[in-house]
Amino acid sequence: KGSATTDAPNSDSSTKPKVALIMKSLANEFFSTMASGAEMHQQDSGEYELVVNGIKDERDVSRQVALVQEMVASNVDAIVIAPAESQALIPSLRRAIKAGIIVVNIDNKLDAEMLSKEGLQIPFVGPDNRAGARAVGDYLATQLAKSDSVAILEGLQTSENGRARKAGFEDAMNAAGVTIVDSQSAEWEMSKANEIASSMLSEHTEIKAILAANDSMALGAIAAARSVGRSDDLLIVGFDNIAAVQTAIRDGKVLATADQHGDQLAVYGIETALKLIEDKTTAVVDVETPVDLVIKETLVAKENLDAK
Amino acid sequence: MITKQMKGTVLQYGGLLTALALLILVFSLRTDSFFQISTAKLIANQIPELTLLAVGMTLVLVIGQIDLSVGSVMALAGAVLGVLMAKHDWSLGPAILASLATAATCGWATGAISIWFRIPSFIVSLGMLQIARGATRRLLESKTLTIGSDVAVISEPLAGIGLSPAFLIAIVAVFAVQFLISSTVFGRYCVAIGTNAEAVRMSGIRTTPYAIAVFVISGLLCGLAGLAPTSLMEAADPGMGNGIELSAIAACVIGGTSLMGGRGNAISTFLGVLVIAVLQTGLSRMSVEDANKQIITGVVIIIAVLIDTVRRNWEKSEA
Amino acid sequence: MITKQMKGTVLQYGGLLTALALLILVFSLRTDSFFQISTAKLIANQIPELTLLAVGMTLVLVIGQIDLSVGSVMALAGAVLGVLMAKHDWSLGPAILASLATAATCGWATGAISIWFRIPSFIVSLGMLQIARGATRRLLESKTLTIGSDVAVISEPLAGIGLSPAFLIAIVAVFAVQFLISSTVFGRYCVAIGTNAEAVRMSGIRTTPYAIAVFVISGLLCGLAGLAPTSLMEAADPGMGNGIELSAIAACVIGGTSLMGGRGNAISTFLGVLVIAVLQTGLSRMSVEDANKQIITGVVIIIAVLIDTVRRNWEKSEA
Amino acid sequence: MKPLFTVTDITKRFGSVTVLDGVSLNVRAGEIHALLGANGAGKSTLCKIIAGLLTRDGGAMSIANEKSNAADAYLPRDKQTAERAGMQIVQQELNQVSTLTVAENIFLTRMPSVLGVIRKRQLADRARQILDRFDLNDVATDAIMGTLGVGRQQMIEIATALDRQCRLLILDEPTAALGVRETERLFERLRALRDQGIGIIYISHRLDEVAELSDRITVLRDGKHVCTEETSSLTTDDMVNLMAGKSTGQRHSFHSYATGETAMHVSGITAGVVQDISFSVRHGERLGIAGLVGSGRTELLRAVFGADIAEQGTVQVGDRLATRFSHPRQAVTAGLAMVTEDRKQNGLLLRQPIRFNTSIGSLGKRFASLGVIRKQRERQAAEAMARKLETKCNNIDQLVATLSGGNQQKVAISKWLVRDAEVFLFDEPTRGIDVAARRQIYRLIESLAQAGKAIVIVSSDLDELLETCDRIGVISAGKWIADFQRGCWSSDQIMQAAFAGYRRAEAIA
Ligand SMILES: Nc1ncnc2c1ncn2[C@@H]1O[C@H](COP(=O)(O)OP(=O)(O)OP(=O)(O)O)[C@@H](O)[C@H]1O
Ligand SMILES: Nc1ncnc2c1ncn2[C@@H]1O[C@H](COP(=O)(O)OP(=O)(O)OP(=O)(O)O)[C@@H](O)[C@H]1O
Ligand SMILES: O[C@@H]1[C@H](O)[C@H](O)CO[C@H]1O
Ligand SMILES: [Mg+2]
Ligand SMILES: [Mg+2]
Repeated sequence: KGSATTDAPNSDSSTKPKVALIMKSLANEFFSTMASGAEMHQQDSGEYELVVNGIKDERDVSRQVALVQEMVASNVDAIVIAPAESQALIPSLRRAIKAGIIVVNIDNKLDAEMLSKEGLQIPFVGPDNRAGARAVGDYLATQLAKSDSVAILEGLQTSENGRARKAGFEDAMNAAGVTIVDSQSAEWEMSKANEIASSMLSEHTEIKAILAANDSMALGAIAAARSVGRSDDLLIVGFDNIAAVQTAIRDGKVLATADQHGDQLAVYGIETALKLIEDKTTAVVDVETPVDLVIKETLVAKENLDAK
Repeated sequence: MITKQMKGTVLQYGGLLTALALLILVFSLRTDSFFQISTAKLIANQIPELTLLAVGMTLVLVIGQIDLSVGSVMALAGAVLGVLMAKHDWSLGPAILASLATAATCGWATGAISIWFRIPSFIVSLGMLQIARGATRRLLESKTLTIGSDVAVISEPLAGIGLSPAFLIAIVAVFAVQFLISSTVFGRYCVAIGTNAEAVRMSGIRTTPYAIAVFVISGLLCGLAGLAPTSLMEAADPGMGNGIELSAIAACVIGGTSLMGGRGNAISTFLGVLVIAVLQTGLSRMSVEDANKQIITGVVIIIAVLIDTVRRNWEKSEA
Repeated sequence: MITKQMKGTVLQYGGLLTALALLILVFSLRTDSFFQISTAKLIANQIPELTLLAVGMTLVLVIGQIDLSVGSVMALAGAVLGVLMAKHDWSLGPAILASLATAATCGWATGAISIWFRIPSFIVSLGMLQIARGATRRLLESKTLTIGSDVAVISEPLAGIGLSPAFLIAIVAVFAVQFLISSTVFGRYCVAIGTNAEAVRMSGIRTTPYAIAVFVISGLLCGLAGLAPTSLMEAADPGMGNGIELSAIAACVIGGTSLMGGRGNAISTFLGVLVIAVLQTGLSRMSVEDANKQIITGVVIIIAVLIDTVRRNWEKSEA
Repeated sequence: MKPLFTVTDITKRFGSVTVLDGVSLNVRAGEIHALLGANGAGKSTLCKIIAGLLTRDGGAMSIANEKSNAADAYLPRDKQTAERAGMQIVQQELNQVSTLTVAENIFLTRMPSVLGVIRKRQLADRARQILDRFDLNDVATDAIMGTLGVGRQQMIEIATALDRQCRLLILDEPTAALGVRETERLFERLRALRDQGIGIIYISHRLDEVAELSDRITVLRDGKHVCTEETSSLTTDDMVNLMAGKSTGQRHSFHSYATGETAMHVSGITAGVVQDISFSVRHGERLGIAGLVGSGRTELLRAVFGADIAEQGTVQVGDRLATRFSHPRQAVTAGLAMVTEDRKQNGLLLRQPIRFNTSIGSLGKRFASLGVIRKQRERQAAEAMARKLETKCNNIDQLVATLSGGNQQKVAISKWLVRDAEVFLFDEPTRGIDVAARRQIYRLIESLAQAGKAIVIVSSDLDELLETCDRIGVISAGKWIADFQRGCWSSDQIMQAAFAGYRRAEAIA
């Protein structure tokens, strides 16, 4: 198993371009999906070699910086990275580019202002998190009345997409005239989310819905709802469309989530990188990948489609 | 006689109880919803895993060792439960047995390697932390695995008392381990080994089997601990229990267990767990800003132990 | 005489060096790019922070204490540096001094509280871990703060040798602390305090100032450690060094430092850091699935210490 | 003659227990002043107060002013201020740092250094001088303290203290772990110091020593001052009676209980310095083993007991198979018991109560059903044992660490009395035990012998062996040199034998 092409005694291994995929938080299902998507793609195409790396904990930014350096030292042709932090990775990426390596940014967008200040052009391949969250929030709003109360479970406060999703949720709730009575970070984690959501629901009994910035936390919120006896009427939305939440949506425990096509995200990034390797003159442009609202109906429709 | 014993108990647990009471008081004043039965029940249903881990850790610390792998072993137990039930259609009972066996085996391995080869258990259990976490992720393919409501019964509050079986198991474990430590030959040997293993050996007692058994018990308790969140989430989570080992050790130390071995009390550890849990719940009720939550947590933990230390010294000068 | 000393050195560090050599061998065979000078330079520029923290931790462990706050104190130092430079336009020199002072103060506070009030340093430093992390996040408003290339010089490899000032500082710290432990009155007192604080007190030496000084030194080293990643990223990161305390302690224990106090060697600790760093670097070069990487990491750490233990026992039976 | 140092009405309490109750004492310059008292009488406590290691609860102390006739009030804040005033103490319990070298231990408080950096050469040289002055030629200055035997460590500790400038020197049972040769050497030094005008407080339970060495004697009983007399005016029997407050009766006349049946046969044990030692001990027999410090007696017992695995040799207990024990457990199962020499290191659980220590060896056997401890029985047995050995304690829940040295030793012995065995190995059984208690222990050993137990006693106190044993074996430099039956021995012969191995070694070298 795995993508161990580097181990293969394959003679033409030196001619194939070598791509490094660097992700954050491998503990998160989102990224393992992303990794297996990329590995599948590599096996199908066979045109390039792939090294997959990630950090154990999203907070460990310097470990990710170290990974970039390691990839530079092992002479990869391209780095496709989901940065754990939108600014702190830039200096090391700058060094990678100076060493002639193609860099593509996925998932979490690098700080545009800083990039332009540094005179760097790094293509971003990824979704608009704020828009995605807004779509989820808007759908939730259709089930709420004006002046209803909701709470947000934020992602890690240091992550850019976490902040973007919170902003997207807020946009939607404000537009619908719904009050956000509480908003705390559960650091993307399930059990932390359970703990915090339980407290929120006890302190603010009027809460009608919980908006979680990712699906792990949405699962935590389900458990919290059960603990305080609100399984039946609490609305929960998430983000990521992981398998467990798909089940939960079918069971009616979660109302909606956003699919940012994690399995394809890295693939888009790799394709962009391969294009740039082949032809260095290709224009560097951002690629916005789709974010789709997922609700019960979407899943049922997809099932029917798959069945055919 | 009874009153003397009661006085002893109050004295023994007085510092921690005071700290706990202060915390509850502050949170009750600062929030609307804290001082309610429902809060107590909520906390009761959130702490089984930490309680079970910390109680096992108490035993491990008593013999002068440490086990950093508890969080990942607990996750591994949850993963085994999940995979067997969700993918192989096992029923709850056998699946639980298998996951407990897995966890106990991990504990045994940690103990055996570190005791037989005299490698510090800090390192062996740190290795086991990685191994068990890696194994968990392989089993679950790094994904959250939904099990379904078959598993919910463990954490479903029982009608009438409003407490979950998981909580009751944890409480039983607290008292069982306390009984073990204070009243059985096994426990006495553990205390003795933690105090001066060489003296125990020279008394004609083999220390190795006892030390390894302690790790097995701790492993078993990790297994039990893994059931609670798995049941609560109705899913096996590859990231479960990440970093919880520090909280477990903290609960023990807050409860007065010595990291140097030879001293430990499961009931005090439980009070330590309560201090941590009340603090966390209270702070999220107040929806304090995250950074401030952290600062307050740090300060309160130090103060709680300070109160207990002052109490101890005061008691000593009394005696 | 010299050969005897050399033989002693080989024996003393033999186990770890063997483990290290084995690791390098395996990685060189399994990847194309590992066995190169560039890899060594890369590792050299990645390890300053862990080295500095682990070396400070060695001293703390030698006196029989522990400091879990090193990762957050290091982050706090980085944050102070960042805020002063980016928001208040301080220049590098004074900003460094301020951040070192902050870190040393944290170390002092941890030491003073735990020594004065006789609270286990495990708890006090766990509290400090939270406090310093919270303070860091407040300072940085939970966001990464870009400082700019003014700060890059610390981690920019020097022309000619290809090693960064940060690495050189770390190496100096290793030898300085080793010298401190083995050849100064201060260091011998630390060893003595860690072995038998009572005997030291009985011989009329006040242990408190030494113990607190050790925490201050460790704090200072955390401050230095914070400079390296801050400079590398040209930014202060609120999450910096999260969980690194376990790696730092692991490096010490791999290097044979006892958690019970009284024994520690900064050079061995450095070898421990190298084992960890080589393992990480090597594994990231290989396309092994991440879950497997974790399992391998766990197994290798245990084996490395096992080799060292075997070597030690062998040496003992030789003697 | 005006006193050098005066203690007036000193009182000390631990919690509610008063351990010193208005004790007064004075020491003259150039005097060896012996302090006598039963275990727990408060001797060590008094000395610790003088040395600044404990604070007193009441009373006053003063020391003669070197220039004038007046005496200055003396109120040490801590050890350092006490030292500055000229106090030096060798404590009863070893206070060494086991991980430091011998030289570092000797110079712990005054390491030769420049700007904090130790001058290692100078350190080694000076340590060498001090060691040589005490005939410790074979101890390397860079040896790690923890690897030396207790006797050596004690010698080093004494050498350290004697090397320092002082006006009042306190020695708390310095000879407990010393052999004859070392004791002689120490006495020479002490007399020399006395002649220089230094005042010396000397504590010992070996009354012959006290009679030989001291000028005056102060007796304490239960924390109270009993009397201070010229040594010449007291016999050792008087001393015992004063300490105990009652007549403890005469020395027992010796009666042998040895049978013809071999209880244990040790054959060809080689372990460390011990080379090919064989001996037997019969039921009811008390076999003493004499030898100089470091001759390998402790190593022999440890190898027999399986505490160290012998390189060669076997042990046969009763009619069991001859085996080489690889764990004390096997030895204990076979019917052996061993009271270890270093009670702090491997005899006691210091941080635990007396009760735990008494029962630890026999929990499963006597005090448990289904693995649950029957605390009532345990308590009764521990109390009975404390009463039997007259262990001075507040109650059996007192931590052993807070007992006086001699009483700790009683607890260490009681563990095995509760457990029972066929063969008892005693390594320095009465180290630090007072005369009365020592008599009790002799009686106890006698009753064990009477009950048919075989007994091996290692002791550096030759008189003790002469008084209690049927037979005495002598070890020198790891070899079994000779074997003397009661009646066929003289202490001179035994001493000759003890030196024999070293002479030959010297001759060869
Ligand atoms: N820290 C303490 N806490 C409680 N009791 C103590 C403590 N230290 C000493 N004691 C008690 O004080 C009494 C006197 O002890 P001390 O050590 O002075 O006796 P001693 O005369 O030196 O006896 P020995 O001959 O056995 O050495 C003993 O009963 C002892 O148990
Ligand atoms: N752990 C050890 N490591 C190295 N040498 C040791 C160790 N223990 C004892 N020795 C040495 O072995 C020799 C025999 O010591 P042993 O303790 O058996 O002698 P002993 O006759 O009982 O004298 P003592 O009164 O010192 O106990 C001594 O030279 C001692 O220094
Ligand atoms: O986009 C990803 C996922 O939503 C994940 O749940 C957390 O990290 C984010 O970066
Ligand atoms: Mg005494
Ligand atoms: Mg001996």
